[in-house]
Amino acid sequence: MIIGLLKCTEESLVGLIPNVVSKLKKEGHDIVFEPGAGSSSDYTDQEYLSAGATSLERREILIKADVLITVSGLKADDLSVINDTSYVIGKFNSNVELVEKIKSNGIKAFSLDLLPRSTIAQSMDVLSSLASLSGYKSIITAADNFSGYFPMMTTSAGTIPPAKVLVLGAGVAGLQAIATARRLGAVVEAFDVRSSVKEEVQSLGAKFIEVEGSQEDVSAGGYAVKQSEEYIQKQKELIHVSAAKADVIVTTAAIPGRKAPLLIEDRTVTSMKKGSVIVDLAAATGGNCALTQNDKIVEVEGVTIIGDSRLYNKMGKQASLVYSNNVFSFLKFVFKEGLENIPYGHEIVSKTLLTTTKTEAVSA
Amino acid sequence: MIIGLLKCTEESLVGLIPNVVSKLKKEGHDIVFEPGAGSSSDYTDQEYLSAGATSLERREILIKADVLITVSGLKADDLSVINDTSYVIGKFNSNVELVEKIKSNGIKAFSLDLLPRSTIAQSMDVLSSLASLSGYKSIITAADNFSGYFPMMTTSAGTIPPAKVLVLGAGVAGLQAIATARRLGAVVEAFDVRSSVKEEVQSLGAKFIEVEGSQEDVSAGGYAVKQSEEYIQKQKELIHVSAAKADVIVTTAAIPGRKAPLLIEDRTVTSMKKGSVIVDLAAATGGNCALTQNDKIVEVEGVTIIGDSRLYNKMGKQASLVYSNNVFSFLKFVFKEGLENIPYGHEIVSKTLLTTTKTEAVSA
Amino acid sequence: MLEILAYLKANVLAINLIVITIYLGFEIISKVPAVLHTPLMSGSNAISGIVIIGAIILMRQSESNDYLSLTVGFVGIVLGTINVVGGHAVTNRMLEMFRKK
Amino acid sequence: MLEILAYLKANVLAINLIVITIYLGFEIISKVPAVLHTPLMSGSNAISGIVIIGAIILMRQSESNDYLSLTVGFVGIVLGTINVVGGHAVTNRMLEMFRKK
Amino acid sequence: MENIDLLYIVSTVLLIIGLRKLSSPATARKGNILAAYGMALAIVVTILSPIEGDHGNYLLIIAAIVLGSVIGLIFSKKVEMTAMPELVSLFNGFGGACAVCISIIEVYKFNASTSIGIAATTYLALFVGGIAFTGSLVAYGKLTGKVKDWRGAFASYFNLIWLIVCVGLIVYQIIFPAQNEWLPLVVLAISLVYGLTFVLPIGGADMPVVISLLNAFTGIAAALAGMVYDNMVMLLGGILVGSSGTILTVLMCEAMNRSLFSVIIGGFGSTATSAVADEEGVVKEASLVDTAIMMRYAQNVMVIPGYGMAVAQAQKICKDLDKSLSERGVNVHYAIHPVAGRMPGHMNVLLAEADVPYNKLIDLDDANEMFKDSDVSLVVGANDVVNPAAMDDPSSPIYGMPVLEILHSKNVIVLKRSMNKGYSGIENPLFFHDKTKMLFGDAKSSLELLNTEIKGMD
Amino acid sequence: MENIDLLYIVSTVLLIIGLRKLSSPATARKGNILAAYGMALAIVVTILSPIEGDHGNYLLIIAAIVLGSVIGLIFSKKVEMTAMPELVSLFNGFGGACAVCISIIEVYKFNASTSIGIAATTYLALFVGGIAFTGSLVAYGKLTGKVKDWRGAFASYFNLIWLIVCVGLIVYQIIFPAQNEWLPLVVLAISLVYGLTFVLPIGGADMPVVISLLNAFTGIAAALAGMVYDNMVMLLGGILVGSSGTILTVLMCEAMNRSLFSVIIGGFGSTATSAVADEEGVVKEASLVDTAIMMRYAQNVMVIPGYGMAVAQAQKICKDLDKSLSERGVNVHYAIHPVAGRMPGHMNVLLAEADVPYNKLIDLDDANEMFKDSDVSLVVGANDVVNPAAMDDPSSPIYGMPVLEILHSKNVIVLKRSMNKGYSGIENPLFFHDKTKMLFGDAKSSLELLNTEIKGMD
Ligand SMILES: NC(=O)c1ccc[n+]([C@@H]2O[C@H](COP(=O)([O-])OP(=O)(O)OC[C@H]3O[C@@H](n4cnc5c(N)ncnc54)[C@H](OP(=O)(O)O)[C@@H]3O)[C@@H](O)[C@H]2O)c1
Ligand SMILES: NC(=O)c1ccc[n+]([C@@H]2O[C@H](COP(=O)([O-])OP(=O)(O)OC[C@H]3O[C@@H](n4cnc5c(N)ncnc54)[C@H](OP(=O)(O)O)[C@@H]3O)[C@@H](O)[C@H]2O)c1
Ligand SMILES: NC(=O)c1ccc[n+]([C@@H]2O[C@H](COP(=O)([O-])OP(=O)(O)OC[C@H]3O[C@@H](n4cnc5c(N)ncnc54)[C@H](O)[C@@H]3O)[C@@H](O)[C@H]2O)c1
Ligand SMILES: NC(=O)c1ccc[n+]([C@@H]2O[C@H](COP(=O)([O-])OP(=O)(O)OC[C@H]3O[C@@H](n4cnc5c(N)ncnc54)[C@H](O)[C@@H]3O)[C@@H](O)[C@H]2O)c1
Repeated sequence: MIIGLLKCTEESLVGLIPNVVSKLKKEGHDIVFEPGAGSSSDYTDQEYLSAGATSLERREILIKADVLITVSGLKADDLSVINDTSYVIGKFNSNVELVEKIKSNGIKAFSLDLLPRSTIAQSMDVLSSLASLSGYKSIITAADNFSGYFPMMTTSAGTIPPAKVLVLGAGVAGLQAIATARRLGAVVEAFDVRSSVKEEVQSLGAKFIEVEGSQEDVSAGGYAVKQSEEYIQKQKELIHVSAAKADVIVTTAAIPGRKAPLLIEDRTVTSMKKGSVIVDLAAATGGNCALTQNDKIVEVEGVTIIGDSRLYNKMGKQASLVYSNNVFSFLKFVFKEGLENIPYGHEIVSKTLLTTTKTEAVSA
Repeated sequence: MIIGLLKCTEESLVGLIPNVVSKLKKEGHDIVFEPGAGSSSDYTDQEYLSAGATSLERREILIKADVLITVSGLKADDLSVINDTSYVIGKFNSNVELVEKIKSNGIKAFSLDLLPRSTIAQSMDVLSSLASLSGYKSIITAADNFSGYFPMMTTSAGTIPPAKVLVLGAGVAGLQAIATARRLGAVVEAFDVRSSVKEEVQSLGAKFIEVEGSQEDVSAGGYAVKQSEEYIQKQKELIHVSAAKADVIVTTAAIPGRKAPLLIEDRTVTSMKKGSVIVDLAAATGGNCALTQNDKIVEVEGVTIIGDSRLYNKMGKQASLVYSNNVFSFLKFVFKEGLENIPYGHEIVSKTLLTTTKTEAVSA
Repeated sequence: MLEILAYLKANVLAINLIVITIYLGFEIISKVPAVLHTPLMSGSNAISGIVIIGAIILMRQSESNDYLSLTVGFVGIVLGTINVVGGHAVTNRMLEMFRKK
Repeated sequence: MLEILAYLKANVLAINLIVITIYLGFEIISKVPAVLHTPLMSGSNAISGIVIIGAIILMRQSESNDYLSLTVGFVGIVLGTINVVGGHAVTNRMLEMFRKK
Repeated sequence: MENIDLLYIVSTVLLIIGLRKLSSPATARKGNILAAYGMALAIVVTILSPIEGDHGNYLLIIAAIVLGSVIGLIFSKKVEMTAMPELVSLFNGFGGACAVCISIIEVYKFNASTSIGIAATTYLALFVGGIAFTGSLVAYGKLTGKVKDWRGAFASYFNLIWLIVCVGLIVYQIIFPAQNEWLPLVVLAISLVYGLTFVLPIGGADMPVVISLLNAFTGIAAALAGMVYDNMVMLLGGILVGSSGTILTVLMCEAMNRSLFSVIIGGFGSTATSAVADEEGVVKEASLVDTAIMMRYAQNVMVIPGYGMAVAQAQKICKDLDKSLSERGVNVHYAIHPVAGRMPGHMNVLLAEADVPYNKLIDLDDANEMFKDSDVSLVVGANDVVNPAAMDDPSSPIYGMPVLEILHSKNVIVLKRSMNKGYSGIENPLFFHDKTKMLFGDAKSSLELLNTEIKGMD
Repeated sequence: MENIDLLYIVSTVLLIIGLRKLSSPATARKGNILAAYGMALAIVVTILSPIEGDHGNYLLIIAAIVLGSVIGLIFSKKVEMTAMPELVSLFNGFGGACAVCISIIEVYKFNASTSIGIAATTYLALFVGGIAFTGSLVAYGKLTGKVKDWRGAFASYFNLIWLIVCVGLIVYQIIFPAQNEWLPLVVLAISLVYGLTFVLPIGGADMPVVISLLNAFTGIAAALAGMVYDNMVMLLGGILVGSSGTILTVLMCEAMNRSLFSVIIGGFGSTATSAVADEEGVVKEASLVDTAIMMRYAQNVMVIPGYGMAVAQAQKICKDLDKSLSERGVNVHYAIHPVAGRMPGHMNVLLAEADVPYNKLIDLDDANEMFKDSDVSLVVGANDVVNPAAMDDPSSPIYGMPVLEILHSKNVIVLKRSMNKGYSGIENPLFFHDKTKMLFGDAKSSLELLNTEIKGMD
């Protein structure tokens, strides 16, 4: 089949890196790519050509390809051009408008950020891969913006205590942040509503802040659910106390499909030391910190607040690598028996396929 | 005695932090400070006031204080105002012009960057303190600019090998860079002309690249000396090979009073992978990399080159803390018997005092 | 009672010997790693075949026409030898794995 | 030669006893940690004072007017007792430090 | 030739040193061989030395020895590695039988001049030998599965009665030393029955302890016979086996966390069964010691860390174990599954913390290549990532996911705390596989125990 | 009373068990006490048991025992901890002298009916006892510094000649057993001289080994005397001391890295002197064992890491040692000097790598407060940062620099490879201080050895 690689201008990622292109080529697929597809993530057209892909205009790709690969970049114009029979793979779910349009246009698009968080799906799980990068980067960025050392230092110019890092929300990104901060020698505390996370946090050598009385819902598939008022109050108080002592806070708390929970209030920020840093990875859905501004770095009373839900974009090359590997696994899974025999019944397909109704998808 | 704290606009450092001001206060000194002295490093005037200092105009401070504390900021106009009897403490040596003017004006200035690198002087050694910060920061900045992970990661989206870090010049900054990179999980190689450094490098778990036939001079007091042509050739070749494989290079090689040695040539940079990062801490004296531009970040064929000899300025608060502690130790040492009985004979004084001739200093 | 004491006193050397040997047996084994429990048991079982000495003496002392003694003695020797030879051989096999690679 | 063999054979029990006791002595000490070398030496020195038994027997067997024997025996007992009593006491002091805190 | 029996001393010393060396892994083989020399020497000396009332019978003796040797060798060569304990038990029974043979004959030689001491000793030898004989046979039967556990409600009473009756008879015989045709036979019969009733109620799992105890019995019988014949090497060899066998029995009980008392008197040791049955099959528990030996003498060991290693914080001790093994010439690697743990790179973080060099970390594909060469795969708190259902069970929710194919390795040891499921909540057939043994417990403490065991091995 | 000497068996067993327990730190005290009981029992039995040719003399005997006990107790209570080896040596000499006393008397009791065996045995007891006697006295003299090393060029020839002469005389006496008034005295004289010439050439540092060897001699003398009197407890106790003393001697040599041969025959063991003299004073070397004991039984231990720890990469093993000590109830902290190492925070990097918790790291000022409570300060490859010259020698280039004032702690142990200087290139008077002992060698291996030793202590 013909796989088309589209350039994505929204993020500095590319859907397939040259390396993966060669692998697909070896499996007998033809790959066409939009010139400059990899430029934002340091892959040249030349590399794509040597990997065996053919360069084509975007429009032509849209028409010719059986499967179109992108990241989150799909323009409204594109939709009308795309063939009925072709599939689109990307991550669209955070863009509500686009999803609506895709659905209304009847495009058979797979949105990888809708994958179930099951063991079998993990090799395609772009959320995990990218969250891991963001988590790592959140600490690196925080360290770069923080005006002190992370590790403890006993020097002739004074003993410098280790930085205190607080991680709120210990999902994939949060855990990676914990691990990275610990590597750098910081003292780390973490908090999450899901109590199973406690063990995971401790397994990384960090302290877990416990708030009693959280609500959990196994049916949420590992995701967090909304909490009771009383709980939220207790949690806020505890977080406030820990945050005021922290040098660096990384927040990653998210509830899929909802506004991010507000965990750090104004008063907490103002009680923090000057030179402290907050990295809010939940910025895109409103932020876990009241003062976060999405995709901006603001300074409030000496505290730097970085609002960025897509920090992985700062590591475009690496991010593209993991993303393409995920896409590759997804392709292998969905099209293992060709374009015609897609396992619609499987969770992986049914959850990611953006179509108005399921029956439609099956009949398609 | 009256200690005057000047605001320094050249660097985001302050000569005394409020904490140290209190300590001086307790020892019976009066401290006057220029408003906004600490603003660039996150210390407010309010904090100075509560520490017991008095706010004064710069001019008045220059006139009234027995000892003036600054970092590197001393303006030409200031010089004429400063009293014959007062002392100035700062770090001026990198500013040749200023040093000349200080000397010609007969100002009794101590430049702390001229301190001997002896054990006893270490608690005043601002070069060490700041180099340590720069070394740490060089890795943090490199990591922030690098498009990959530092640690090895075995993930479902592929196994990501650990980053390769090359440190050239393993003085204080270089060693700290090695330690920090190792903490983050990178594989580190290092190189220095001084062979004693080999043991130090290995003690931090990094590999030492050996080039045979280096010249050393014990009389240089631990500093490096200029090397033979043949040696430089061999060294260049070895570095070229290692550098081409490296993801991150931190260079710190310096020879006091000379241009920094050129260790990374154009061809080396172009042979590096895209997305790699070079941090050149020797930028101020010409840089160890041919393409470095001082105080700039440039990108050459996908390689980010950060030229910054004063990275510690990015950690103004912490840097001010260590600097002030160094100044405090220096004050205690030099003025332990008051303004009149300065131990001129001691290395620490004689090496740092900027005066035209030694005899003059002694007669002063 | 006195008789027994006298008997013991007469055999004081033997008693000393027995006591010390018992102690030696304890001492030798008291620090054996668990790995060796089975092979040691096996080896010590082979040593317990020393009872064959008795069977040999029995045979040597039997009249050539005392068929009962001869038969029983013969069986005793065979059984004892199996214990000794088989025991050492099987112990050796168990210990093969400790051979230096 | 034969005489010696016969002598040995007559004393086979004693020889066995001696051999086994020697072996036991080796065995007991062979795993001692270096920490204990000195106290052990001291304790074992105290035990070597067992020679005092001989001195006591000597005294008991001396005629009451055999002043030489009595004197030498007396000195022997005194010296032996010093060895025994002093030895155990000093060993005990050395071992004080191993007392549980 | 006159004084050849002085060589008994040499023989005794060889036995002692042999036994001593047997108790340390590094010297055990040598010890066994030394003991064998000692034994051979003793036999030769016995044949050659002058004795009272010698009638020769050398041909018969030699024939019996040859016959016995051949049978013994055949037995020992043919036996499966796994069937060795049975065989030892059988051999021990033969030793006991030998003691029975000689003492029954000696009893019938008693006459008026026989001292009480000798009489008592001979009867005791008969009695103890008899118990060792049938007891060992029962143990053999149990180990081979031919004899089932028998738990008569009155088992211990029976035993008590036999004991009393028998001691009574012996005392009677000694006090009234009139020749009694039937008495020795009765004693013999009782001792044989006693052997049966003694071992029958004891659970199969406790058999090794019982064999060790019966071995001590044989030793005692030999020592008693040695007294009867006034033979030093028999006496001392027998005592040695008797005392060391007793201690060994106690040690074995300790290693199994049981008391000797509960094994013997309780008689109901079978609660400590080592197999847990499940709908999917049977789970085999590994013994610490076996696992330690297996690893110590392996060429290649592959460690498969999973989330459990993180939970147990077992990374450092795992590195220590690695070090102990490496120092002993074992190659240790770590197979890192991409989704092991709970975040990407989780295992990397842990192992970096423990300073495991990067080149020991093998990723999925390479690891799957390497398993065929690994003697032991040690799963440390991993579950889903080693689930073979992903390969061979199309109905499994993880079917098709690449997993670590550790069943290609020769042995699999799994360290986890229970039979609980992993993150994905599915059953893992690996745990029920033939090659797999489970070592239950917190991974950290299991690894610590393994490490201690391995270090103690030389 | 008739059969009271059966109790000798109990006494023997007590001695054996006592000696056994003495060889493990946890039971050593109990062992000593058991052995003392055994000894007391033996003495009581000897006094009470019926013997041939009994003349009583109880008063004298008791008087002698009381006198000896009092003297022994006084000696042992008064002695300084450090002077104990001397005392042991002296005691051992007394034991030897006791053997001499009895055998010289017994020799003069020989008559025609005396068997060759007894005669030879008695002479041997005399000879061996004599050597033990004077040898021990010389060793005592050397340890107290009263006797200097004597290195006659022909020392070993002398010894050989004495040996031959003496053996010759004994053989002569045995073959021609005519009563010879002077012969026993000559043998005695030779043995006494032999004791002198045997020990005199051996270096003072080797004295502990020599004492142990002489102790074995006393044991052998006791055993020989035991044969003479046909006394079991003497025989067995003596043999026990003889054999265990010999092994102990070998072990002590091993621990000192010397061979027994080189100690005895070489005679010139004094090359292994433990004190290095220097213009500044004398450096004392610590023994591994003493250090281990000291740390094991300390309340607080302070570790002072320096650049040497980094060079040796000893941080992990240092953490292991910390763990071993902590498990045994010792508080371990790390005093971090601001300029330790070669870059700011060097020690932090190392200790973080070894996962030492932050709260164990004490900085300069706090550490200087804590030293007075620390029983042992363990300097691991630090030098300049613990140089007291900075405090008290105004001429020192580092005078006035704050340093770790470790001399406030009770003991200082320094781990380094040599007497080399540190970064600043100045001499360190700490190393010559009374409180300080040096443990030379790579810090990593020294720490490893210490750790093994400490772990082996229970
Ligand atoms: N890597 C990622 O990014 C990521 C993220 C989220 C989820 N996951 C999922 O997590 C799973 C990872 O697989 P895995 O094999 O590493 O782990 P797993 O399948 O979750 O199994 C872990 C096993 O460790 C055992 N364990 C827990 N604590 C232990 C302790 N203290 N000592 C000994 N054993 C202990 C548990 O058994 P007992 O309770 O019986 O001891 C459990 O069965 C996959 O299903 C993966 O999809 C991965
Ligand atoms: N912290 C900084 O920023 C910095 C930077 C530059 C210089 N310095 C200077 O470095 C010095 C630091 O003091 P320090 O006490 O840490 O170190 P030091 O004074 O340099 O002494 C280190 C000692 O460690 C011993 N050593 C080296 N390798 C060893 C090994 N493998 N095993 C055991 N011992 C070993 C050496 O003695 P042997 O050779 O006898 O073994 C040496 O005497 C100060 O003078 C300081 O001013 C510090
Ligand atoms: N099966 C797999 O292999 C796999 C792979 C990746 C992730 N997962 C699972 O998916 C789940 C979600 O991971 P994610 O990182 O995408 O989560 P996410 O980005 O949706 O949320 C991040 C974290 O924020 C937490 N959170 C939500 N509300 C909070 C509040 N009010 N206060 C504090 N914390 C709050 C959540 O519990 C979560 O841990 C996790 O359970 C993870 O283990 C599974
Ligand atoms: N006494 C003390 O306590 C103390 C404190 C701080 C530093 N020092 C010593 O001062 C010395 C200098 O330290 P610094 O960090 O200020 O040095 P620096 O900044 O002057 O130079 C940095 C490093 O670059 C190296 N270098 C020079 N030319 C090179 C070339 N051509 N190729 C490769 N490397 C080259 C130097 O050897 C040096 O290690 C070191 O010896 C250090 O140990 C001592």
